[in-house]
Amino acid sequence: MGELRLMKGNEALAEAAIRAGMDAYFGYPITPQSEVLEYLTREAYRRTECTILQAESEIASINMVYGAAGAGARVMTSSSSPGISLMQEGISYIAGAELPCLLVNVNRGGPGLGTIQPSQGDYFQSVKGGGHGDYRLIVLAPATVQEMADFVQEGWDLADKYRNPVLILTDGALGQMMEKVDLRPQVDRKAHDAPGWATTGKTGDRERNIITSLFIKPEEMEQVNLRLQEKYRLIEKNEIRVQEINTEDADFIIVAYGLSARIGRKVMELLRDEGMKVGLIRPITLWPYPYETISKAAEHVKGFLALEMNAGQMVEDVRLAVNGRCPVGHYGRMGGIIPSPEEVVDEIKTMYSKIQ
Amino acid sequence: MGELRLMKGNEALAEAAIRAGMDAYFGYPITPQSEVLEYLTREAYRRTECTILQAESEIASINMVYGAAGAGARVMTSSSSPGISLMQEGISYIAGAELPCLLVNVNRGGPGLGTIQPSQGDYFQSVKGGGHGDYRLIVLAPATVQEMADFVQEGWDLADKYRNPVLILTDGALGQMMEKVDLRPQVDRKAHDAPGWATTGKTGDRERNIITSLFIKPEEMEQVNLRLQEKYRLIEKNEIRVQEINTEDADFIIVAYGLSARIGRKVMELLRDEGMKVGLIRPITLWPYPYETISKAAEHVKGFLALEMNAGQMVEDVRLAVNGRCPVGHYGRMGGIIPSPEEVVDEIKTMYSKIQ
Amino acid sequence: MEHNMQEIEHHYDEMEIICERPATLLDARMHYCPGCGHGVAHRILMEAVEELGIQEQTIGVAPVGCSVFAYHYMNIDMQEAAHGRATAVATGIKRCYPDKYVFTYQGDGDLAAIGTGETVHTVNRGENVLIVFINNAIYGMTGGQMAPTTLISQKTSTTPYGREVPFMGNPLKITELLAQLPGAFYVTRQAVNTPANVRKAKKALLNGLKWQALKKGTCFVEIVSNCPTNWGMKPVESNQWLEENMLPYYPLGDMKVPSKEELENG
Amino acid sequence: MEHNMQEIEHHYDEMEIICERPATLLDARMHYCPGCGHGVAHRILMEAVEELGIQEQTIGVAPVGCSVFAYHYMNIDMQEAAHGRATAVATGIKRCYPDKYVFTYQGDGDLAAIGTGETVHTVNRGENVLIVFINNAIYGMTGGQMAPTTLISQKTSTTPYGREVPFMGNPLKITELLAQLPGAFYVTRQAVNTPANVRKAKKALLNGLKWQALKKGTCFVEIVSNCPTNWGMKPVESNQWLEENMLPYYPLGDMKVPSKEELENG
Amino acid sequence: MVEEVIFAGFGGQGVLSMGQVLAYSGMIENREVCWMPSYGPEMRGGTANCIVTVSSDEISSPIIGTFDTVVALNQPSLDKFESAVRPGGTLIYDSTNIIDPPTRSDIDLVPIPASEEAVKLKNTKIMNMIVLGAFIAKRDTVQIETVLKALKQVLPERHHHLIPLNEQALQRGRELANAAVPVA
Amino acid sequence: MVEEVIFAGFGGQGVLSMGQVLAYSGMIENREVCWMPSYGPEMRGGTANCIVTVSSDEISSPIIGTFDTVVALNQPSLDKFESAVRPGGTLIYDSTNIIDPPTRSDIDLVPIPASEEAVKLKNTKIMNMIVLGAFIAKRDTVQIETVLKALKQVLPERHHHLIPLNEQALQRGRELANAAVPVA
Amino acid sequence: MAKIRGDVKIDIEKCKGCELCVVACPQDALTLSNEINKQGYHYALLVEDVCNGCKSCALVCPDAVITVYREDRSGKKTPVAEVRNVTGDITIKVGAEDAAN
Amino acid sequence: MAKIRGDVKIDIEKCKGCELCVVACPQDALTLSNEINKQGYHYALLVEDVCNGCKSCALVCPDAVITVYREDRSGKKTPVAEVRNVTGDITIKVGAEDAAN
Ligand SMILES: Cc1ncc(C[n+]2csc(CCOP(=O)(O)OP(=O)(O)O)c2C)c(N)n1
Ligand SMILES: Cc1ncc(C[n+]2csc(CCOP(=O)(O)OP(=O)(O)O)c2C)c(N)n1
Ligand code: SF4
Ligand code: SF4
Ligand code: SF4
Ligand code: SF4
Ligand code: SF4
Ligand code: SF4
Ligand SMILES: [Mg+2]
Ligand SMILES: [Mg+2]
Repeated sequence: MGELRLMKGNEALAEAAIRAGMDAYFGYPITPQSEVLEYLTREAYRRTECTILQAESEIASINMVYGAAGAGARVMTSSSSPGISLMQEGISYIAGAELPCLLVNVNRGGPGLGTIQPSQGDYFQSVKGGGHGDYRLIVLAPATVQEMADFVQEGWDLADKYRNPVLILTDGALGQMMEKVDLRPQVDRKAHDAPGWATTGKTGDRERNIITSLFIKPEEMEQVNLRLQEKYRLIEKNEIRVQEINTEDADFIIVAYGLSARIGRKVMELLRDEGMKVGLIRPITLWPYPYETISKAAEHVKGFLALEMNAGQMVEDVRLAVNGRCPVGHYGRMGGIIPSPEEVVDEIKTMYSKIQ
Repeated sequence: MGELRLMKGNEALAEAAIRAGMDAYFGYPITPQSEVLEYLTREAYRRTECTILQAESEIASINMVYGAAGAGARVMTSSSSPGISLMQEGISYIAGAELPCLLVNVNRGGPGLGTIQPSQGDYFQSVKGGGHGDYRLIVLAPATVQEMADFVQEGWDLADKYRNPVLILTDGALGQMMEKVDLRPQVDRKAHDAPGWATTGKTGDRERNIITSLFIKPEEMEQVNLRLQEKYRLIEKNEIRVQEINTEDADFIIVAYGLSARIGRKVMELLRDEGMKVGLIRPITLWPYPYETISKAAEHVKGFLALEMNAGQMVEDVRLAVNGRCPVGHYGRMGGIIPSPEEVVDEIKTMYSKIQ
Repeated sequence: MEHNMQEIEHHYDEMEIICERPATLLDARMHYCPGCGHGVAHRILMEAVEELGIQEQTIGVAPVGCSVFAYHYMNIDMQEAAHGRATAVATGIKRCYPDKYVFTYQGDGDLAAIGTGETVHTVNRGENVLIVFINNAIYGMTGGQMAPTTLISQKTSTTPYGREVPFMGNPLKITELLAQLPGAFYVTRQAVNTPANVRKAKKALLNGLKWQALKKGTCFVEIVSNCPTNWGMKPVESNQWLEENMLPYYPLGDMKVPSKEELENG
Repeated sequence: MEHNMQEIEHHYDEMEIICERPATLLDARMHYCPGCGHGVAHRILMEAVEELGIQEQTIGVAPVGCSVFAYHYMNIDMQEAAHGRATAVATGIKRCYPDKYVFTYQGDGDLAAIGTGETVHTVNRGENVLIVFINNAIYGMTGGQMAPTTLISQKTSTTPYGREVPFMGNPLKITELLAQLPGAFYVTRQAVNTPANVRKAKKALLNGLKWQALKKGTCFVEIVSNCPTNWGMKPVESNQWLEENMLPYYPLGDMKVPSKEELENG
Repeated sequence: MVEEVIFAGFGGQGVLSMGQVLAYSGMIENREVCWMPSYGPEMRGGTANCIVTVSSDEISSPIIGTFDTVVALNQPSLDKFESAVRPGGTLIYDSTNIIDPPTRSDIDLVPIPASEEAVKLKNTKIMNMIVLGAFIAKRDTVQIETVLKALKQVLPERHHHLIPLNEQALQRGRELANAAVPVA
Repeated sequence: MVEEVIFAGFGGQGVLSMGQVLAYSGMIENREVCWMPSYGPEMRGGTANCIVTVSSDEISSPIIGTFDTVVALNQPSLDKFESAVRPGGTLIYDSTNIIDPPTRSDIDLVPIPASEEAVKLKNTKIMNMIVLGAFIAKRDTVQIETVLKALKQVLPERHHHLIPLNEQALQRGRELANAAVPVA
Repeated sequence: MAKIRGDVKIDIEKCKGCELCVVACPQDALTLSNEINKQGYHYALLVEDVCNGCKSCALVCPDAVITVYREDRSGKKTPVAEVRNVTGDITIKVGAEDAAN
Repeated sequence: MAKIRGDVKIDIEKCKGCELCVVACPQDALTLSNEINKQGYHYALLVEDVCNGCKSCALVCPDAVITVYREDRSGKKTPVAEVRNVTGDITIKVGAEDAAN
């Protein structure tokens, strides 16, 4: 085990990035994630001589990420909802050009300028594709400051393994709050060198490398799309991560991710105390989504509740997994409000009584 | 009836906008929809003195639309996939500020720069929300050049009725191809004047008007979100549009929209000729989605096939509607390729044989 | 000096008011930090609107920045623009209402970083709007990050060791750039740190607003301002720092003024 | 003149090649229209890379525009950037590989319209890259719409009655603006319409590339070019039109050149 | 009744407009019609084509892979689309600039020395109308009278003086088509 | 065991850091801890607060509406959060600048003349530590020794000379708390 | 007398105690109170009877809480202003009290 | 003889017949063929034996299809170039044929 600290989620993420041997970070300030850039400008260059650049905008940031990733660098950007929306074209390009990189969305309440308080309103954008075209991001949803740190290294490893952008979808509360975090040791930046496909200069011993997402001929473009889809099937096969608590004997299951999963866990405990057999499924990868896990559970439970800080987004994936075998409810708060365990308990009780 | 012409879809849409009394258009060129701006610069100002401005970018365009709509103008922008991705922040703002306006996406193949050929790869972005936060666009999917024209006026009417942005989701083929179109008569621009909430200058007789999507207090923001959700429920109740062909006696149904629906219809005819009871459901509004219609049909059919020019997007909504009652297949081509009726016929036959 | 704090008798009713809060500025507590220049800029802008008697024809566009809530204070129709897009929003409004008075009010991050493209092209098109540019050399709202206008070696939360030119470039004099564009009709740099400067700044805003009627191009008024909070200074100090550090790099004065003829054959 | 087309005898093997396609330019048919300046610009840029012997250290960034396929022709590592973002992409590459040679190749729509913000800030940061700016006063790839650089009263598919200043503003001289920025190290405007100009333009590209090694700021080479197809002219006419209409408004020459000292203490 | 045809050639040969004239004619005869051009940068390559469908029923896809008739105005188009003619279909081509003529025996080959004829008619621009005349002769998709009506609609006023010339071209094309013998 | 507390006051009164010291102390005592600040432009208003949870079990929500303890360092905070104290909970406040004292009778009211005391200790900056001392006395969430350890960790080196003073302040706060009598 | 007399009315509850008016006053007639207002700020007060109505304080006041008066020669009154601008009684005996300590 | 002799080799299949080389040639040695190449363009041809190897044509050629030669004084050969640059035989008897008509 490494080094125990009390840190903000945003700072833990930034510290973890330095330790994971990040080569470059490009970003633009926005509440509630500015601490990432602030922490990095304080700490990163002096420690590993990596590049930390405050870009003129999120659009510049994501395209700098494109350039650096295309040159084989271990690169990251972070922002919050409105800034992530601005990056959608760039993200689609990155996915199309199959560039490994790490994106972070510290989700705040929308739509529009909205509020800077925590939200999970960007689920659809993250997992169904907010940009144009058929592409997928690998989406990791931390629920603790510890995971804010851990998922950085894991995110980059996944990105490199599949040449695919990885998104850490978190929220303002997880970004701003301080918790214990156990930090991993520093990785040497030299440890990883640029992959063979990267544009590092065409040496005599190889053909030139090209980073592009343009395939003007439909036949070609379709081949590219098919290759991407194949890759996505492979990722769905290999990389689903999910946490199950008390699902074996459960006859009712709460499905929640990130901050909501913490509430969900509390709700589960409260209801278990009252003798109700409630379980929790926490998707850790939002894409690929743990349809299987939920589907299996649907065999023996009486109902599900999707608990989200939005108007009902992930609940569609739960329904797709359950596929009509039992009722799937949704409980959500919006606008930056975190549901209290008590209100969810009541919600489940009423739903439960209907099911009986 | 109006005036019969042979027109490109893009031009029919532009002509219809002029006739619908458009006050302003802001846009940026992109294949395959540049004809909209080109046609308007030729025709519009001289005929109705409306504003036609080529902006410096799609981001400028969508924010000009925001300003004009906020001032009560009947305004439109159009683009194609990458350009629409760039507009996601602006669209989220427009939805949050509840500004009525018309957006047009002449869908091309993605991800990234992709291809300029027709595609339906932006379905998720359009209906689930490509931007941040919980919001909805009313999405109209024309299948003919005639509808490219008709949906302009209808789109604006819906936008005004609900103070909500409306998106016409079409594709490169419908934009570029010429068909007969029956044009409606010219509407007088003076016919509609700015609504009371618009920022047209604070007269002594009223409080100042403010257009904003910012509600910093979570409690306030949640109220705004709840109001929006209420509105969305109302739209779902009132505005679903769907076309059903041969569904009564069908034991298998093709679900397809836009260009795919034309292929689907042909497929249906070919299969009917072979004595198979195949029907077609064509969602015209992609949001609100005709879950009900599909759900009803699920009562008596053996299976569904979602036919799309993408890797499988709308099929999720079909599954949500069918909710496990019978198998739902998907057939799609990507990268700008339009499926041929023949290949779909084969697909359905194999699927059909499995079902039996 | 030590004041012997004896009570003062007031005879307001025997006197006349010669200076008061303008009616165009709502009587609400502003959320700005103590001593923040935004408050002064708001007031003189609204005084200008009041004096020109154009409250009913004026539409303002608020930015994303500390002045995001300008519409809570200015008693006119207003729109809240996305970060950096205020001039595009203003273009949308003005093109539909060419005879109204439209202004944007933007910070340095909003106008000169993320909004650079919109700013340059709005001025290049010569949109007949007033752009009010509050340059406080920092991102105030988000907690004091580097702005394009942050001075060399100035410490901010994202330049903890000071702005280093090789990495972050030089402070951007966007106003000088914009003055080069034929679309610009009136371009000036002002400040609000002293009574005299406040008077001049207000005059500039008056011109910027009223000259819209001529439809001869964009009026651009930069106001060099402070951010006591993120500069980490008391308001009074901050104005001194502004005087000693900002003004030398951002000298006050007109960069482009309409000629007599231009103003006459309006 | 009337040529009496008698057959010419060639004795290539007795002669030496004094001018040929550079090895850095792949032997592929270019998709450009007949007489398009992009082809010349491609060739001299690749000649410069070859002559400097930096093919192995050079990374190019292609724009979205007719030159989107530059990477089909240039035999170096290349990235295809999103429309307008080439300089941001180049920044990303260069910041990770400060010792490589990085250039962008962009059209006027790409660099001066949608990419304005990235262009201005890349130069303001003084990124040590070469920006090659092909100004043909039009959007070539998308079929001839107005560009920021389209001339006054020039007809395009979106200015069917000619560019009107009151509505669309003046042609944007972005190169002049960028030359004002301290981050700019070398700024020049060239053309490729005559043999002499081609020679000069190539020299400029040579300098723009090799001066990156000094790490003293951005090199920016504008090349005034043609678009016979969308100008609706034969290639030869188009070069005449360029000479008579573009060059008066976009005069050729250096706008910012490094001093002897700057070049020496590299 | 349905006719699916592709017109292909170099840019500037007027392939797009001949397709439009056909589509417009079909419209006048109350058919369902659809005209779909190739678009985008491939045009930079100098080639252009359009697919026209004239039908008595609703038209499904505007873009198809095989055709009742292929009209090829240059060698590349001929090479590219010869194989796309449906068995029993028709391949009409400008024989003037063709080096390798088509070889299929299961389709009707119609060589038309259109460019040559156009020169004789002293206006190379109407080459496409000669070919269209041939098309009309071979495939009775629309009446030649309708095509003349359509021309009036499609041509901008300022070009109406060219209508007689176009008529002449259409007629000449028809004669050539009826006289045409495959070179194969 | 779980303690949920909110520290609220004006910016500059050190509410955020006193919360951090508590959280850090909890961590040293191997508790689960969570510190959540109010953030964003509302800070412009001049007020600041943070919620600290110290618990023996996993912590669910970092943001909650009612508290075991409310620590209010000014009138607005007192007005805003008095009602948020759970019945039987504790309300600690700086009585120096309070005009309208709290009125609830179902909770433990602990007025501490912290600002006044800080002046006496010749350093207004340590007012927050006096209050924290009171908190520790009233709610045995963490040991005062632990808090002193935590201080060493939280304070930057250059301020370590202030630790004795802070210790003094904590002790003083404890005394005051034990002596405190509600004004109500 | 010859000297022009002026006076100021300060909305102390909205005052944020930034002190800009204090330093701007050429007559050094203003200072910050020892007490704080509900917002927690030491507010500005007129403490010397030497105001000449030069407006400097009002011009630099970011919160627009200063109304400036001049001895009335025209006899014109504008009571509206007062109604709109003043909350609470602004003559407070801070100085005096202080002196008492 | 004194006059410097030059020559050009044109890759006619890649030539797009833009004619820029023709107008650029100070010796007026080039013209466009009457025939078209596979791309459909009338390609450039050297038709007067007056080339002095000034390179003007090659400099302005957008498709980089012109290789310029000079009478060899050094005796140096660079055959690689030819291999890389030439497709098909470029001496075609267009002129001659034409004359025949
Ligand atoms: C798209 C987007 N990016 C970033 C932000 C976060 N943000 C809000 S204000 C601001 C900059 C504020 O600085 P400035 O424009 O100088 O205004 P000031 O607060 O200094 O007056 C930023 C980066 C945002 N709201 N939206
Ligand atoms: C985001 C986005 N918007 C618009 C387009 C469409 N588009 C492609 S190239 C181009 C402009 C081309 O003009 P220019 O940059 O001048 O290059 P040129 O073709 O003239 O060399 C445009 C608008 C796009 N591909 N992506
Ligand atoms: S943060 Fe700075 S700019 Fe914002 S209100 Fe406070 S002082 Fe003013
Ligand atoms: S369209 Fe214009 S710019 Fe593009 S290749 Fe053709 S001539 Fe060149
Ligand atoms: S300037 Fe205004 S806010 Fe500041 S102290 Fe004076 S009166 Fe108060
Ligand atoms: S009006 Fe002038 S003299 Fe009177 S208080 Fe204000 S600044 Fe001082
Ligand atoms: S090298 Fe010079 S002389 Fe020879 S053909 Fe070319 S241009 Fe003419
Ligand atoms: S310049 Fe090149 S492409 Fe153009 S005609 Fe001459 S050889 Fe052919
Ligand atoms: Mg600022
Ligand atoms: Mg161009």
